Formats: sequence, structure tokens, C-alpha cells
Amino acid sequence: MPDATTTTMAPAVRPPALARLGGAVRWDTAVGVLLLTLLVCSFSFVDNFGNALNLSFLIGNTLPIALIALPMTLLVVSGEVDLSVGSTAGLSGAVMGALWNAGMTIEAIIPLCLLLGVVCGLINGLLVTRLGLPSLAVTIGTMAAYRGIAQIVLGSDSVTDFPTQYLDFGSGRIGDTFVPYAAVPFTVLLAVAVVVLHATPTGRSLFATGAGEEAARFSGIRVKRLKLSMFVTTGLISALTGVFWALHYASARYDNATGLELSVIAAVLLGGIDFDGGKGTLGGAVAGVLLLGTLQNVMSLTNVSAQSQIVVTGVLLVISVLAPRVGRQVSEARARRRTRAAVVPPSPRTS
Amino acid sequence: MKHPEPETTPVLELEGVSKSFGAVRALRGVSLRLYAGEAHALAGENGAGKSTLIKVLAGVHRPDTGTVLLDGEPVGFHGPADARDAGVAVIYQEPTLFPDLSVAENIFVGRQPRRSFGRVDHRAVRRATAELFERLGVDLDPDRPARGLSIADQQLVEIAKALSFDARVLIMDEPTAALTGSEVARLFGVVRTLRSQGAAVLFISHRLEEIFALCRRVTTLRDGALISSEPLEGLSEDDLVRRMVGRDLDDLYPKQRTEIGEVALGVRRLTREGVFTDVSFEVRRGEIVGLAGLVGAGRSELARAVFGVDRFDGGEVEVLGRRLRTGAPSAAMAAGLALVPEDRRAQGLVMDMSIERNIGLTGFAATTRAGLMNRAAERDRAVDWAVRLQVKYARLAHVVGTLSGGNQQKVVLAKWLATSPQVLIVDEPTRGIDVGTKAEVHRLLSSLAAQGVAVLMISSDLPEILGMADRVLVMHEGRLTAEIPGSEATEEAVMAAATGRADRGRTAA
Amino acid sequence: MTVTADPVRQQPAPPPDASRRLVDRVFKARELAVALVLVLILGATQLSNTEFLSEQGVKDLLLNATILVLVATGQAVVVITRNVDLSVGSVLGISAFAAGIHLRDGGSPLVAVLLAVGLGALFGVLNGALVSLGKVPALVVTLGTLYIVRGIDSIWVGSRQITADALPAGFVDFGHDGIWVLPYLALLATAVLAGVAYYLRSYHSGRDLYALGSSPEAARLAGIPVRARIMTAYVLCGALAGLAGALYLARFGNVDSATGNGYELTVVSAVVVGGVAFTGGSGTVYGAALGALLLTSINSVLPAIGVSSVWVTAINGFLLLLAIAADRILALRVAAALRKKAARTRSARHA
Amino acid sequence: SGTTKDSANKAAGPAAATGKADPNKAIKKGLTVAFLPKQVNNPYFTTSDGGGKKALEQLGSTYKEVGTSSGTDTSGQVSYVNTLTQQQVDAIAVSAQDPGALCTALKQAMKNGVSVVTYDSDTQTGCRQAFVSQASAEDLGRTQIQLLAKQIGGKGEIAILSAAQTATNQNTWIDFMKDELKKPEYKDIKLVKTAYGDDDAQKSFQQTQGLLQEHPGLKGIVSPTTVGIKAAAQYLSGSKYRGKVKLTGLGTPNDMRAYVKNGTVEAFELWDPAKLGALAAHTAVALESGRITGAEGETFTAGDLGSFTIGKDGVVLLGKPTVFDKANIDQFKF
Ligand SMILES: Nc1ncnc2c1ncn2[C@@H]1O[C@H](COP(=O)(O)OP(=O)(O)OP(=O)(O)O)[C@@H](O)[C@H]1O
Ligand SMILES: Nc1ncnc2c1ncn2[C@@H]1O[C@H](COP(=O)(O)OP(=O)(O)OP(=O)(O)O)[C@@H](O)[C@H]1O
Ligand SMILES: [Mg+2]
Ligand SMILES: [Mg+2]
Repeated sequence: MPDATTTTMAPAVRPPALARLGGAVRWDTAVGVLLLTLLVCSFSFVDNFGNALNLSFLIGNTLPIALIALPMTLLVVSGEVDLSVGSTAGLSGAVMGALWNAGMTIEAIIPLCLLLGVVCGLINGLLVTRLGLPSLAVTIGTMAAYRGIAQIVLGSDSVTDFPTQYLDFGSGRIGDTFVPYAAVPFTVLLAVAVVVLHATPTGRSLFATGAGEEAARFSGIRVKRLKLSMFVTTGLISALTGVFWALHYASARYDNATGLELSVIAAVLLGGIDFDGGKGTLGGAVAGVLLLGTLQNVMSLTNVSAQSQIVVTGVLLVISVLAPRVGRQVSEARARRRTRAAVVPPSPRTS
Repeated sequence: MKHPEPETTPVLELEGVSKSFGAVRALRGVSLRLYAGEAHALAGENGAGKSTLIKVLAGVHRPDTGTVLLDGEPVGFHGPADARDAGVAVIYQEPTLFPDLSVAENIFVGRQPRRSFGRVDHRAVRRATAELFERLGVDLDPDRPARGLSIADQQLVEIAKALSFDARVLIMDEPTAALTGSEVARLFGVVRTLRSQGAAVLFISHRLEEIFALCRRVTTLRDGALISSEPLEGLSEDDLVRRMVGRDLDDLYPKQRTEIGEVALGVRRLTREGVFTDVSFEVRRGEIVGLAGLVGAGRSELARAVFGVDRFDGGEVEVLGRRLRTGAPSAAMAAGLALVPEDRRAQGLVMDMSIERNIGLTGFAATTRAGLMNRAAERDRAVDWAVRLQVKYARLAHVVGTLSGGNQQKVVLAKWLATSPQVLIVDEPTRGIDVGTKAEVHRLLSSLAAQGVAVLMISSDLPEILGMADRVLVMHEGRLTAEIPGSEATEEAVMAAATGRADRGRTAA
Repeated sequence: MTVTADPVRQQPAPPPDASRRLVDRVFKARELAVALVLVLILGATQLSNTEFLSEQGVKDLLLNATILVLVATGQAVVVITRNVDLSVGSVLGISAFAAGIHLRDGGSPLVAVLLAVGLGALFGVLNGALVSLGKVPALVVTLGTLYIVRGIDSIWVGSRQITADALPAGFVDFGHDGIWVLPYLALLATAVLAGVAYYLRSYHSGRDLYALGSSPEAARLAGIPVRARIMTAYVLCGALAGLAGALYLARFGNVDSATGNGYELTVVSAVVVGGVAFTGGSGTVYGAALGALLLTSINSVLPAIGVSSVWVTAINGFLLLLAIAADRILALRVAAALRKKAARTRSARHA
Repeated sequence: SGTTKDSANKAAGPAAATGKADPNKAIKKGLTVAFLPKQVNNPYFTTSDGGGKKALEQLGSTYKEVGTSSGTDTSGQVSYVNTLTQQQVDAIAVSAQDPGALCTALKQAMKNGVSVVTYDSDTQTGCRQAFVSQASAEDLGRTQIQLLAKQIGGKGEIAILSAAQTATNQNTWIDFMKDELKKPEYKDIKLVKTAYGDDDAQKSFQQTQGLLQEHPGLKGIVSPTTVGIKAAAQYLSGSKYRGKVKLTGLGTPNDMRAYVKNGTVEAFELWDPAKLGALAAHTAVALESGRITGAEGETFTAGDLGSFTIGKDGVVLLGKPTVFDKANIDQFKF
């Protein structure tokens, strides 16, 4: 048997704590810190930000993005993407409106809408996994198709007369607190998603699939089934978001949630989720969503124009990818300089 | 006759080079001289720093300290392009082809022959490729895309690429790991010609006999440090091993006597159209069955179909009496089957994941409690096998892609052995593994067999097959052409069957 | 010893002429599928409405496709390098406005076009620098620049707009006149397309783009100047978006701050439909151009056969799905046929 | 803005909305009135909000404008209403992207003492105190048909090119157009199709092409949206149909000048958007000052615009639209 030194690494120069920290600070943590800083600053310096009503507005408006960001994160981690989420939400809202107009009870309509979301997700998933089409292409197609069906279903109608207790649930908040009712189920879903992604074999499989699909298949992971289930989940949550949207804004129209996919993707990207798959955390994604939402709220309160807000969003996105990169290069360069100083070449033993 | 270092200036030289990756010091003050017309071997265990040294020479890595000298002048290679322009051709350990480009374009990318106005001469590219393949005896269509080539074919394309440079320095990092004897022989023939034309050659291999067959001088590394640099003449294989691992080597093929039991893996009339046809064989408990054949014979494809990663069109597979569905690796695993695939980077490992999690991928059943991951259990399982296979790592949480090639291979083995399989298929299990650990892997396979595991071993290393197998199956162009009992298996017999010159009478039923 | 075994691959396979031709055809088939769908759709429309392929009809079809073809060509080049440029819509908008301002102030049309191209190329440099220097995901960076450029555009443009009466008559006429049924704009686009295609096929740097997209790591090791090539692709893409902006101005005679909004998705669809893979390294600009032609033709076909615009979105989506699915199924079929053929030749050799 | 209000003042808002109006109350100064158009940077809204700004300056109050950069970002508009409520502006003049979606937020705003006026595009009646209408929907619908009928000589096929299928204004106008067409004098005119260009230049462009291909006999097109008419005019002026197929609808003189001059378009109409904005500003200030509550029959003066009476459902009507043609178009610069 070889001696112990061959099994473990030969004792090496330990990098100073700071350098190790530099490597360890991941972007999602940084987004979290950024979010906290922003919140603290806003509470102290921005008029009208800290009151319960504004916070409930903020959360209520961010919820649709946050909701869809949950399954989207899982999907992106597995290496796929779904651009049809906004349309699925729109379709679900449109169907909800049409069925309500047709006289069905809301208790019967909502499950049907969710089922519809499952079907939408299933179509995406089957096209991707069975035909082997790229998800980007498929969901660009279904994005148009679902939106189109919504338009056919509801036409130019705008349905607003849903039962008040549902509308109140959609837009109201718990007592005088800043917590909208809808935040409660969201928190539950968030917890479920965090556990699934970060503490179950399913989550591990998602990461493996995203980072190396072939290797995952060779490890006995049922890659296709996994991806299919992720598409279905995304469809389901999108439909749920569509229902929430219609209730929150008390309006079911075929063009509800148009462009939502871009907001979701921007937020998720900001949270450090890698679109090549296999990297990212849910914490980062949710921090990204909240950061964008809060920033928008604060900028509106401080009378920053819509145009400037767009620029700020863009700059933030660019920084979000450049900053960790630049940070790593700086710390690497520093480490290199240090080792160069430390190394003393041993004299070669020649026989 | 001794070969003292020539008096002339070395073509390419390393002087006191060090290189660290974070906490890992891959090279520590290493020097190396390459002379025109001389083949130089680089030896060392897995993770000794050989590939890193080569990447420094090739301009991929910049050394932390030390210098690279070309014709005695210090040069600062800022990238692979600089090294290439200086006449250094490199075959890297892992093939780096462009899957979407044709084989011919792969070889000439960035330096295609041109026509007027700087336009690429596609026809000349194709012609030159065909000539190169002719020289190497490779049977590949220059127009086919590189995607889907077997590892061996990829390696051959890499070799053709390196040769096409007519370089002054030819550097080869384990070019032969996936090749069978005949291809190796061809390659050596070409390299010898180049050498005699004045090229300097640096050669890495874990097959010591190849080092002795090709090289005149050897440099040995251990843990990133230079151990020796000396002429090969007068050195024995054992001497070399001692320098590499710092101790004497045990028997390379430690075959244990085992009790051969019931049939564990039964494959009947398995066919995948266009790949392999009508393959039937059995592997019994306690038995090691070797599967030999030339590159492209379809051995790996057969293994993949048996395991369920690929679908088969006809026939059946039975593991311990349980019939397997086609295309369901999870079912195969549940039945007790494991497959160590041949391409560790694409199939064996998720390169961006940690060592721990890679090993953990096959063991969710054992490492979950109430549906949740039990990290401690996952860690224990990984540590256990990483240590048993002598994986050289700094921390289990490190990304597996930063390990040396051989150590990556060990992680793949660990990942599958940790599932305690009843039937184990290993495809090129020791590709890129150093001699010391190779013996260890062999001992492990042998003891698994002794415990009643059925082992199917695919290998292009014929001595390995002959040394380990109780029975040898031979494939040729997608068909099983011979089944030879271990005692009768000789290199000649196997090669005859592998090249289709087999005595049909002995073909398996 | 292993090294002494005799040579094996005895006789080189028969010259693979037949199989090569088949392989060639498969590669072409990717574009063929789109072309076929296009011809079918146009033919069917002509049958139901004889006015459709009238002189004016054909002219309109070509004119409609021009702008998208140009942008899709540029996008395809970027996508081939395994990157993406989402900012094309914004760049198109801002360069169109720049050209418009120049013309409104009495500038010459040629200078205006060059100005637009130059501005586009400038943003290409920005994108290229961010993507290649930082080695960061192109999706995030260009989503960022999409927002940034759009923000800058709307701050700069404000509520101003360029209307047809501000433009020289010759420039506006250039936007719709032509030689017989061939509009000048379409001729220009075709020339650009052919030029780019020839560059990609026949020049080192063009081939490098494919190599780069196929495997960035291998490209680095092969000594391909990765950064320079990525920069080339982005500059080309930006310049073409700028050119498209100038042509947009000529064609529509009207530019405001909303011009080009959301165009990125159309462009990406065209590229995807045209068979340029988002994983890089494969596809041609001809394919992308065909994709663009198909998309714009669908938008002309539906109104021409009297489909209510309520249905347009849905049908658009379905046709998109159909096109990519047909392409994929065809490819699978051909691959299977090839495999069977290989099996037959092999067993023939074996016998 | 610098305007802060004491809570007593704030409480007066809802009271005024429900209580009695006193037309003789003093006009309050130093109010902050926020304009929330469907889309910022839209030339039409910039002109109308500019009118509002001028009026507010004359009234001694502060103007501000916020809004989304997309015309269909309903959720964005909702959050702007919320933000304005948070900022405790005195009044909001909003052009609603969706009649229903803004309701909750606007009611919330009114509850917090903000006066709400809609202009250009209304919400449901309960969600605002007054709607400043550019012209009666009936007038707009009928006059466009009358204009076109005159241009095509009272017979032939016509089509409508509208904005989005959900556009509230356009849909109301189209209903009145159809009603107008039922009159006997239009018996030779046949409406063959309504197409939707979604207020997108390219889409409107292609829809126009489609209309002409599908109905080669088409004599005229009505496009009751500024984006649509502009795109249709651009297509017609560059095609063989220029001058042969008549086009009318709602457009701004600046947009249409080139096409009127080159003979593509004979005449079209529109109200003066600046006046619309100014009236919205006056209405908002009158509401906040307690001069009106939004009840039917109340009368107020709006500076040099004259005196207005609130109609049914709190609608304030600006007046009749102006028809623009070759003779008068150069007198208008908006
Ligand atoms: N990119 C990298 N990042 C971190 N560590 C690295 C990296 N590349 C190599 N190493 C480490 O450097 C050491 C030397 O690796 P190297 O690949 O040179 O070994 P080798 O001698 O080629 O081994 P093998 O025979 O297995 O190919 C190993 O410990 C390896 O883990
Ligand atoms: N005649 C052929 N034409 C095209 N591709 C072929 C041909 N023969 C084999 N291949 C390719 O070669 C590979 C089959 O070889 P496989 O890897 O199964 O062989 P093997 O016997 O395991 O050899 P090794 O692993 O040593 O390369 C497949 O990727 C297959 O697509
Ligand atoms: Mg190595
Ligand atoms: Mg193999």
C-alpha cells in the first residue's frame, strides 16, 4: 500500500482567509446583501416606502414574478427554459373569465384552469423531451400559440365581476400588516421549492442534468421524465399565477401577463442562475426578484422616470454578471502574485 | 551505450517552472529539456503534474515562476496560438474536437490551405486529410462530423491534427490510452519517422512498454516535483515504477481464484441496427469476462445497450433472472447492474459538480432519509470509496473537473463500485490510470469477482484482458466473432478474431 | 507486446462518395424543410386568393421580409458562436432614429445609412466587449444592453418622432420602389446575405466562428483568437441591426421611441426556425433568412386568405411549432435511414 | 414637488366627493396633479399632457407625469397608481389601459383622498369621479363613416383597421360606425372586415396589405387609431393603391401631413389633444377644490376653454372633433 500522503493532498500553502472568502462569496449571496442594503436605505431615506400599504403594494406586484420564478429556477437549473409562462398565465386568466361568463362557479373554474396549466406544460415538455427539440424554440412557439388561444377564447372581453371575497383575497392584505393574503401560499410554495431543489434527490438530479445531461443519464437519472415533470410544474404554477393575476387586478383579459416571461428571466438571471444549467440557488432567484421589484418601487417613489428605470435595470443585469467575474480575476491575480513570492524552487534530484 | 545529454541547445526547455491552482501545487520548480531528433518520455502517477507541465509548454497555462525557453531564448507564450506558431504541436490528454465541424476541418481549423483572396480551399483540406489518414491507416470519412466519434477515433483525429503541423516539437499526452495495439504501432511508426526527421517528441503514457519502445530519455515527476531525468537505457520497468511511486510494484494482474456460480448476466440475440448484430453471451457470478475488439467494433455500444442508455432493436437482456426493459438505466441499476462508461468526461462525470456529489449521484437510495438528502451519509459514502481508490484530492467539495485525468477515472469507478453491483460492466476501466493504481483496480475487480460479482471487462489494453479474464469474447464489426477460454487466450488468437480472420468454428453459439 | 501487433484496418473503406452525397443532402435538408413549408404555404394561399402573388403581392412579401432578414442574418452569426444578441431590437430603434434625425436636418441619405450602420456597429462593440472580455453569459449581458439601449433611446427620443414628411422623397421612395417585383431593399438584403454567407463559408475567420461555437474550449486550445472573433460577430450583428434600422425608416417612414421594441423575440424565432442551433456551431445564415421569410410570409398569408386577426397569433404559434417539429422529424428520419444504410454496407462487408 | 398637505386638508377629499358641490368655492392653489397616460413618450399623450401642464401652471398648481413605456403594461399602470397614492398627490388624471384592472387601485386612491379623473380612455364608472371625453363616442363613430362615404362616393366595400382587439375606445366607436352604416343612405356601402393592427406599425402595415389582397375591390379604409392610420397611409402611399383606395380615421396633423399632401389621404379628423389634457387638469382641480363632485348637471368653467356641464355618469365632453384636409392642415402643429 502507498503511504498516506498519496491518498490525500500533500500539505499545500493555505491561501489567506481573505482570498478564500473572495472565492466563497457567490453572486447569489451578493444579491441578497444588495437587497438588504437597498431595503435598509429605502426604509431610512425614502418617503412613503416603509409604511405597510406600500410594502403590501410592493409585494403584491412582485408576487406573480416571484411565483413563476420558483419553477423557472428549477427548470433553468435542469438546462431548459420556458418562455411560454406569461402566455400560459394569460390563457389561464382568459379561460377563467370565459368560464365565469358562461356561468360556472369560481370553485369549479380554478381547478380547471390549473389543469389547463398542466396541459400547457405537458405540451411543452413532450415536445422537448420526446421530439428532442430545443426548449427555447418550442416555448417561443407555444408562447404565441397559448396567447393566441387566449385571444380566441376571450376575444375583446374584459371580465371583472369575480366574487368579491376572491377579489379581496387577490388584492387584500392581512389586517393592517404589510402581508398580502396571497403571500401566505407563496411562502409555502417557496419552502417546498427550496426543499426540493436543495435537499432532495430530485434537486440533485436537476443540477446533474443541467450540468451534464449525458452523465446524468449514465447515472440512472430519468432525465426525460424529470424534465417533463419540471415543464408540467412550470405550467401549473403559471396557470396559478394567471388566476392570481386576474383576481389581483380584478380583470381577466387575454393579454394579461404579457411580457411576464422577460421579467421573470431577468430576475432569475440577476439572482445568479446560469442559463447553461446546473448552477444557482433558489435564494438567489428570489433575492433577484425582490431586488428588481423593490428597486422599481423605490425608483417610482423617488420620481425616477420609466426610461431611467429601464436603464438601471439593464445596468444592474450587466453588473450582475461582470462583477463576480472581475472579482474572481482580481483575487486570482492577487493569489498568483502571492505564490510567486512564496515559491522557492527545490533543487531537482537527478540520478 | 549511454545517451548523455546532447551538446546542442535544446529546442524547447523548461527552467524551474512552478504552477499552482489555488491550494494545489501542481508543479514545483520543474526543469525539462527536449532535443531535436529525440523522443522524451514523461512519467508519473496520476496527478503528478504531467498534463500541467504540457499545458505550460503549450502556452495554455502561464507558469507562476520559471521560464520556457525556445532554442535557448526565453519566450512568453501568451496562448496556445503562440506555441503553435513557434512550431509546438500538442495532443492533449482529453480530445478537444469541434463536434459540429467535419473531421477534415477539425484537423485544419485556423490554418486551412487558401486560394485566391484568402479564401479557404475546402477541396485541399479534404485531400490533405485523406492523405494523413492514409499515413496513419485510419478509416474515417474526412467529411463526417466529429460528433459521435468514439473516444479512440477522436484520439486518432487529434493525432492526425498534431502530425499535420510538421512541427518541430510534438507533445503527446496519453495519446494511446484508448487505442489498441495496431493503432499504436501505426502511430509509433509515424512518430519514429518524424523523430528521424529531426522533431523533438515528448510522450506520456501509463503503459510502460510503450515508453520503452519509443523513447530514449525519461523524466519522472512525483507530486509536482522533478524526481529524475535520465536515459532509459539500462533502466528496467521496475526502476521506472519505483521512481514514479516511490516503492516496488505488486503483481499487475493479481488474479484470485474464484468460484464460478450461476448466470448473472444473460444477453441473447441483442441487435441494434447499424451498430451491433445478434450478440449473445453470458457472464456468471464470480467470473471476469473480457470483451476485446478493435476500435469501433461496437463493444461500448453493446455495453450501453445492455445497461439501457441506448435502446436495442431486438433481443433480450437478463440480469439475475430479471429481464430488463430497453432504454431504462434506472431499472438496470435496480436489478444490480452497473456500467463504468468509457468517456469519463461526457458520460462518467458531471464535470462541474463536486467529487462528493458525483459519487453521490448513484446512491440516492442509500443517502436519503424520509425523502431528504442526508449529507453526512452522502459524504461518508464518498469518502469511503475515494480513499479506497486512492483518489488524490484536496477536498471532496472541489469540482471534479480540476482533478487529473487518472483521478477523474478513479472517481467514476468509485461512483459505480459504491452501488455494490451484482453485475459490473467496466468499459476501459483503467484508461489513463497509473501503473500503481492500475494494479489496485485489478485487485479490486478480482476481489469483487471473488465475492460473487459478475464482471464484464471491455478493454483495449490486450495484456489487461489476457491477464484478468476467465473468458475472452471478441467482437468484430458489430458481431461476436469468438469466445476463448482464459487459458487458451493468446494475443494472436484474440487479434485474429478481432480482425475478422477468426476460425469460425470457435465462434460463440 | 501490444505494440507489435500487425496493422488492422486492412482495406480503407470504399470511397464514400454515395454516403457523402447523402450526408450533404441531410445538411441541406435543414434549410430544405423550411423552404418546403414556405413554398407550400405560399402556393396554397395563391390558390385561394389569386391576388396574393400579384406583382404588388410579391413585392410586399419581399419588402416585409427585408428588415427581418437583415437582423436575422446578423443574429445567426452571433448564435453560431454560441452567443446571442438580444439587444438588436433596441439597436434597430435607436439607429433608425439617428438616421431619421440626420435626414430631417437635411443630411444626405447615404450618410444617414452609414450613420445607422456605424451606430449599430458601436453597440456591437459594446456587446462584444462585455461578452468576450468578461467571458460572461451573453444572454444576461445582452438582455442588460437591451434595457440600457432602449432606456437611452427613450430618454433621447422622448416623445419626438420622425414622420414621412421630414424625410427626403427619394429616401422614402427607395423604401418601396424597385426593379420590377424586386424592391431595392430586398436586393440590398440579398446582397448582404450572400456576402455574409460567403464570408462564413470561405474565410478562416468565418470558419473560426463555427469552431468557436462548436466548442469554445477546443477553440482556445486550437489558438483561435476567441475574443477577436466574438467581437467580429457582435459588430457584424450590430451593424446589420443598424442597417436594418435605416431601412426601417425608409420603409415605414416613421420612427419613435417604441420602434423595435420586442423585435428580439421575432428575430430569435426566425433564427430558430431557420435551423440555427442555440448550442452553437451549426446552421447557416441562409437558413435564418428563410426562417425570417417564413415568419413574415405567415403574417401576410393569414390576412390575405381572410383569417380574422383574432386567430393570427395562435396560428402563428402553431405554424412555428410545425416548422421546427417538421425539421426535426425529417432530420431524425434521415439519421435513421443513414444508420440502416451503414448497417447494410457493414453486413455486406462482413459477409 | 414640495407640496405637503396637512391631514385636515386630506380628509376633505372624500368628503367633497360624496358631499355637496359649491361652484363658488375658491380654486385651490399649490395642488399636485399627476398625469398617468396610457404610455409615456407617446406623441399624442405628450401633447395632451402638455396641455394639462400649461393649464395647471395657470391655475397655480404643480404638474407631474408618470407612466409606463409600454401601452399594454396594465400591471405597471396599477403600480403607478399605487405609487401616486403613496406619494399623496392631490389628484390623478389617468388614461386607463384597461377599464377593470385599475379599479381596485383607483378606489384605494380615492379612499386616501386623491381625486381621480380619467381622460381619453375611461375606467368603469365607479372607479373615478369624472371622465373627460375627447368627443362623444357617437359623434366620432358616425363622422368617420360620413367622411369616408363622401370620399368613396357613397358606394363600395370598406374595411376598418383598428388597434388592439381589446381597445375600449375603438370598440365603442366601431359599434357606432356599424350603426351609422345601417342608415339607408349607406345601403351601397358594405363593411367587409375589421382588422386589428395592435397599434404596432409593422402589424398594421401587414394588416393593410392583407385587407387589400383579400378584398381587391376595396374602396376605403377607416382607421380610428393614430398608429393604424399612419401605417396604412405609409403602405398606400408606396403602393399602386395610392389615391385609389381612400383612407380616413383619427390621426394627428403632424403624422398625416405628408400623406395629405401627396394625395394618399383626403381628410381625417381628431380633437385637439392639448385641449383634452387641459380640460382634464381643470376638472381635476375643480374636483379637488370642491367646486364639483362629478355628479350629473354640475357646471364649471375651465379657463379659456369655456364652461362645461357634467353629463351622465360623470362624463365631461370636450366637443366636436376637427376635420383636417389639404386646405387647413398647415394651421395645426401637433
Ligand atoms: N484547472 C485546475 N484547477 C485545479 N487543480 C488542477 C487543475 N488542473 C490540474 N489540477 C491539479 O493539478 C495536479 C496535477 O494534475 P495533472 O493533470 O497535471 O496530472 P497528471 O500528471 O497529468 O495526471 P494523470 O496521469 O492522471 O493525467 C492534480 O492534483 C490536479 O488536481
Ligand atoms: N462504420 C462506421 N461508420 C461510422 N461510425 C462508426 C462506424 N463504426 C463505428 N462507428 C462509430 O464508432 C463507435 C462504435 O464504437 P464503440 O465505441 O462502440 O467501439 P468499441 O469497440 O467500444 O471501441 P472503442 O471503445 O475502443 O472505441 C460509435 O460511436 C459508432 O458511431
Ligand atoms: Mg494528465
Ligand atoms: Mg469503447
